[in-house]
Amino acid sequence: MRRSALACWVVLPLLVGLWGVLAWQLDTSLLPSPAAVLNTLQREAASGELQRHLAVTLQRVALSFLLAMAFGTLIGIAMGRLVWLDALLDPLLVLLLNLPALVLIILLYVWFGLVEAAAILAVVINKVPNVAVTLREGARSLDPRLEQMARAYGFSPLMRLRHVWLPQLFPYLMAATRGGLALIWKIVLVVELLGRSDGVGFQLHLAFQVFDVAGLLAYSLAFIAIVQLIELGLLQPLERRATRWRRTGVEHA
Amino acid sequence: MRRSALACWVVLPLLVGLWGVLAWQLDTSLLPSPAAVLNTLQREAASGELQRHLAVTLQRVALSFLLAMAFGTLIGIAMGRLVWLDALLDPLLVLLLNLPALVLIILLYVWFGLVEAAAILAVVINKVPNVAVTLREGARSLDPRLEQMARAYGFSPLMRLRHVWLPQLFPYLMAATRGGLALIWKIVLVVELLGRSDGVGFQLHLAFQVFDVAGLLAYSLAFIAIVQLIELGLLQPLERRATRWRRTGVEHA
Amino acid sequence: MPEFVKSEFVVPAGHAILAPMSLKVAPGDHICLLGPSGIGKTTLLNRLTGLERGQPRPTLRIGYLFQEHRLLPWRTLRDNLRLVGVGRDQVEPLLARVGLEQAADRYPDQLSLGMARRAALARCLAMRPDLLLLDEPFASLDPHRADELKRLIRTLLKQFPAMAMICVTHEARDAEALANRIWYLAGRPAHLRYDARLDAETHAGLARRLDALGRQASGESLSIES
Amino acid sequence: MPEFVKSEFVVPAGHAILAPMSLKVAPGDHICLLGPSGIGKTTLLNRLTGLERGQPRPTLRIGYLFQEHRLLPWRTLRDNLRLVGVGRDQVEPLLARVGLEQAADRYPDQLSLGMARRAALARCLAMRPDLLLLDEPFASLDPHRADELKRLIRTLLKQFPAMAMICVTHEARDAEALANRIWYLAGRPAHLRYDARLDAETHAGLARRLDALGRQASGESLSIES
Amino acid sequence: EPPLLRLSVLQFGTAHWELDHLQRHGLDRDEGFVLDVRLVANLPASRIAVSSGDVDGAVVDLTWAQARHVAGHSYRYLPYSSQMGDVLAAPGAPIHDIEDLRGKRIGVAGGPDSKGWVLLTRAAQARGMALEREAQVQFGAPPLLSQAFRRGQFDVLVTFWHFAAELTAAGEADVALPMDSLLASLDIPTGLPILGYVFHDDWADDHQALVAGFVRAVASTKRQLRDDPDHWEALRPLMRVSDDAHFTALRQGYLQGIPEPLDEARVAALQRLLVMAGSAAEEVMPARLFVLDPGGVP
Ligand SMILES: Nc1ncnc2c1ncn2[C@@H]1O[C@H](COP(=O)(O)OP(=O)(O)OP(=O)(O)O)[C@@H](O)[C@H]1O
Ligand SMILES: Nc1ncnc2c1ncn2[C@@H]1O[C@H](COP(=O)(O)OP(=O)(O)OP(=O)(O)O)[C@@H](O)[C@H]1O
Ligand SMILES: [Mg+2]
Ligand SMILES: [Mg+2]
Repeated sequence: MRRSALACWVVLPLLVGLWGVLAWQLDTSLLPSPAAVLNTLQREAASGELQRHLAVTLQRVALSFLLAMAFGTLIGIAMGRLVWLDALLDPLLVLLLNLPALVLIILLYVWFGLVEAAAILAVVINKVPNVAVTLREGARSLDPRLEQMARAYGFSPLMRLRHVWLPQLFPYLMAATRGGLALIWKIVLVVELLGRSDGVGFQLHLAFQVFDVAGLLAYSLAFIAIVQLIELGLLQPLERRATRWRRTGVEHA
Repeated sequence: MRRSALACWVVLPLLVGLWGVLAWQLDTSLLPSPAAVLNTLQREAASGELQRHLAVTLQRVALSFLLAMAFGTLIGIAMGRLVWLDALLDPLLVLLLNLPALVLIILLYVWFGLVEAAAILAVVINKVPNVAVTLREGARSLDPRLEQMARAYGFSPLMRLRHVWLPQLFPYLMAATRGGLALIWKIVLVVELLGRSDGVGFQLHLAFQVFDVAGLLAYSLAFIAIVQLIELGLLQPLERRATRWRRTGVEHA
Repeated sequence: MPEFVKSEFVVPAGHAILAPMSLKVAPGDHICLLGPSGIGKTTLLNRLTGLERGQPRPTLRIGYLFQEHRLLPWRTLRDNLRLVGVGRDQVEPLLARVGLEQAADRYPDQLSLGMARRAALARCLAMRPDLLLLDEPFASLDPHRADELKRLIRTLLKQFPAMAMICVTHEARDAEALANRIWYLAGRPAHLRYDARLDAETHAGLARRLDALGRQASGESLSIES
Repeated sequence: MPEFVKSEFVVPAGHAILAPMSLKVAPGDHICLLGPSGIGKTTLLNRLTGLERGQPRPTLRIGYLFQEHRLLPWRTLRDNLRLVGVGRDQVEPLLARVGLEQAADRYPDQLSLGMARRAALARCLAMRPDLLLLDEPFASLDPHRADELKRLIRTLLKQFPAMAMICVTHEARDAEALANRIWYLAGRPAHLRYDARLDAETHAGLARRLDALGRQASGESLSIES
Repeated sequence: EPPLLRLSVLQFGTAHWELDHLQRHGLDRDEGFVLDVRLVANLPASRIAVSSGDVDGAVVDLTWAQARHVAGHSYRYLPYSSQMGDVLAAPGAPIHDIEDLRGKRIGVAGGPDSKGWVLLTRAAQARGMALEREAQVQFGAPPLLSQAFRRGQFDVLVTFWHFAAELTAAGEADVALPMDSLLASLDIPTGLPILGYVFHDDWADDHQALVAGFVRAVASTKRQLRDDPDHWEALRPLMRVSDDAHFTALRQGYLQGIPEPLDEARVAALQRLLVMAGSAAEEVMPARLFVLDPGGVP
């Protein structure tokens, strides 16, 4: 609790304060003051635009995130455990990992048309290799001692996954989740920019067209605020719970 | 050796073959054949354009990568080890992690001008939180038993970093490296798109404007080939060396 | 009850550490396995459990107390036991038998090493195995606690006469207390230098016999090929 | 030579496991620390080494053999030893003294547990410490190997008379072989129930004395507050 | 040493053709300055370049200049082109009137504030239609939209003129609603320069001679390109054309887009256009920001 409280009530206000002072000093439309951004936010919220676009983007992010995490985790674990599969898929992974989002999005839009499915697919394909690369490292460093234990005691695959692997993969999952949410949201923005008529990416593009920095910041911060909520309300409690065993161990060390 | 050999001589040719068949079947300018892409590559290489743009982009990628990895690792480890620092910086991390690359790039370009430093800075700021988030997880899961050992035996900070922490952080570093190279390259593309007159990103966008899919693929693949070389020539050997201890342990299990 | 009436375990030629051998274990065999440090005792138990690379899982129910406790550090003792099939209300009585009545909700890292090893012992006893493998069950325990556990194991062996046990130890005392058969592993590659049933007569001379075996083994230069 | 002439170690009130106490250790003290499993012996050693949360590093040179070996698994034995300052040509002779002459280039995971513990012992002896802390140095070793190591430690203690040692063990035999002072830890919170120098006379009755202490301690209900 | 004028334009943009010709024929030196062209890959890059002061001027659209003016950064606006883009439909498609757009799938290049689209919706509004609701509108990047249009995913495409030129030249689309008729229906004169070179207002004040020189140089360039088709052969490599039809279409499109000279009446019309596009009347760029009478591209 203390940690998130500190973050919420001390650091964030400080940041905003700093920004305010900076904006006030510089006094340029290229760095609008917090008040100006808040104003834009309120205006957009009052018109319902903010909610509409945010909701659309969040839906895309959520769907792509779930798909990408699921596939990426599966592929990553499989590649980390099976040497032949790793050899087989590694070049493909490097390929997909480094295929520019732009190129992929364009190709998919061109092949499948400017449809929602193409957009989601583009994001998922972009993110899966990232998750896979992280989880592969996790799967490679699973403790062989505990593997032996699970084997000797005849753990079922599900039990092994849940009780032996998951806790060891947890930090990798968290890294993939945090990085993943961010990456997906960035790709969704590009996807929306190139071929969707709604969503935050579309709005950012519009704001960008006229160099409306307040608009850019308002929409970005709205999304960031939501991620911050997820972080404080979901990820950090989850992390605290999942790593309790670790802290109790040190407590006394 | 077997693993990379398999990847080089079996999987990659297979992939190209598949692509060839697909392109031949579809017969559309939207999926050019491998030969067409190779052709474009040769033409661009002959004119020296490919090398020039690739070299520029690679320089940017390399510089940003080194900076981002260095800062990200430092910040990540510090945040993973020091609870108060984590509480202090976490909101900032979430903010930077989720600030759209586009917005950041625009702001930096507009504030600092279209200089190379702004471009690099934009990439680094975009990537640092990603590395930090991954390394933070690594630093959090360092084995407290070995910490005690290092403490009891009076290891200097440098020894501790090199011999105790680094091997434990290695998988996280690899994940950050692989994901990082890819991410940085993608951001560099955007950076080049918005404010540079050279580099692969610039070329990709030109190809996009005239819908030259062969050009898009040629430039993307040229970069991917380089990453694949780094993967096979640098990362995988490094990984093999660094995890030898792990494999010897299981060999006999 | 167990499918292995005279189960036979084979170590093939070409094994890195063990000499080729074929071991017959019958139900009711209570074997103490002794041998110099680093000779291959743990390797042999792993082999019997089917843990070596490329081995199939044996069809026996095996309860294996590893030399390290190998409890899941992220699960409390209760959850660690529940995972191997201990019933909800069996957890506490079971822990009580190894002197951990109040530690059910602790994580392994919150225990002393001796306590964690006792918890691991409880876990492998809870399996009701056909074959019980114990790798130094009494290391890190004070003599009183060790005696208590020896009694516990003896009771269990009596209760399930078809159960077989192989217990690695370095102490003649442990062998005297638990075994009806002795294996002594020595040489490189390691082979069974001594395999004998204990009866009243051999029992008496056991300590001396083991001492002699140990003397002989430690006399040989233990060359380790690297 | 050591800066601690009669070093005093204090356990403050409010410690979770140990009772408040103040321990004086003089150069040349060879202490064997005994006590029931889970009582707090390791906790006490950690406290003396300054490993508990918020403790400063003591100024003494300490060689600590942990109860688990705690070698760096990603470094060969050679590198593990070099890291604590063993000279290039000292590595092999040192390993030879614990019977690991040919294991210098192995990783800890390629060793048996007993071998790894011996390597860890070599590491802590190599430190030339002012205070040598050994947490069950002879667990997982066959009696001959254990005797050999006891001789090695005795030689070392003789060679460096200013060195102090605290050695956790469960065996009266070890105490007889190594100690000139005995600590017995018992109770909850744990306190020194017995702290006595050994002379020829007490030496004789040691085994019985310890047995009595053990009996008494195991009679007390070892309540673990959770 | 003549002063340097740094301009940022798209590599494949039409302004590049113009400036290339200008440089090739030394029209800059004739007017006493040296032109330095910074090529970028897309429009936003140009805007960033001029905002950050990396270049002195760039080609942008009027609405952007207006938005910056409102934000407190005024730019001097020199007409460049009046091309507003086109409203395309498949050849032979029965779309000849705004009414025909009802229920159609419309692809719009850029976004809701690209000029062609703004005009189209205003014209529809005048007819009592709310196009953005009565048709299925999809915004997107122009190349992607062209592609989708080719594959029949749109009935109507509102796109930038050089993308339109490519489609019409290849016979893949016809102009369905001419921009002129839309403008007429809104009572706005044709040939208004909705694209222009912009320079920071302050900078332009400090460099009046330079700007004037550039204005003259551009005017002669436009004249030469209009009057002598042979000049175009030299530009052909820059144009990335697939065939002669495409080449011709692009040349014609460019020539069509040469704006008529700007006078006070036309400035007023431009200001009206801005109001129509959503600017508040009192915030519209004042007349002094427009560079009048380019001096002879009649
Ligand atoms: N991290 C921890 N958190 C809470 N309690 C702990 C922790 N570590 C140890 N304990 C408790 O402290 C007590 C003493 O532990 P310690 O490891 O010192 O015992 P020990 O005397 O060394 O036992 P053993 O002979 O089994 O090694 C035990 O009851 C244990 O449960
Ligand atoms: N992963 C491995 N790779 C190579 N050699 C190994 C590996 N594990 C064990 N060994 C070797 O096998 C031999 C036997 O090891 P094992 O653990 O079976 O000994 P042990 O008899 O159980 O010894 P201890 O009494 O010390 O536990 C040792 O010499 C060891 O060096
Ligand atoms: Mg063993
Ligand atoms: Mg202990």
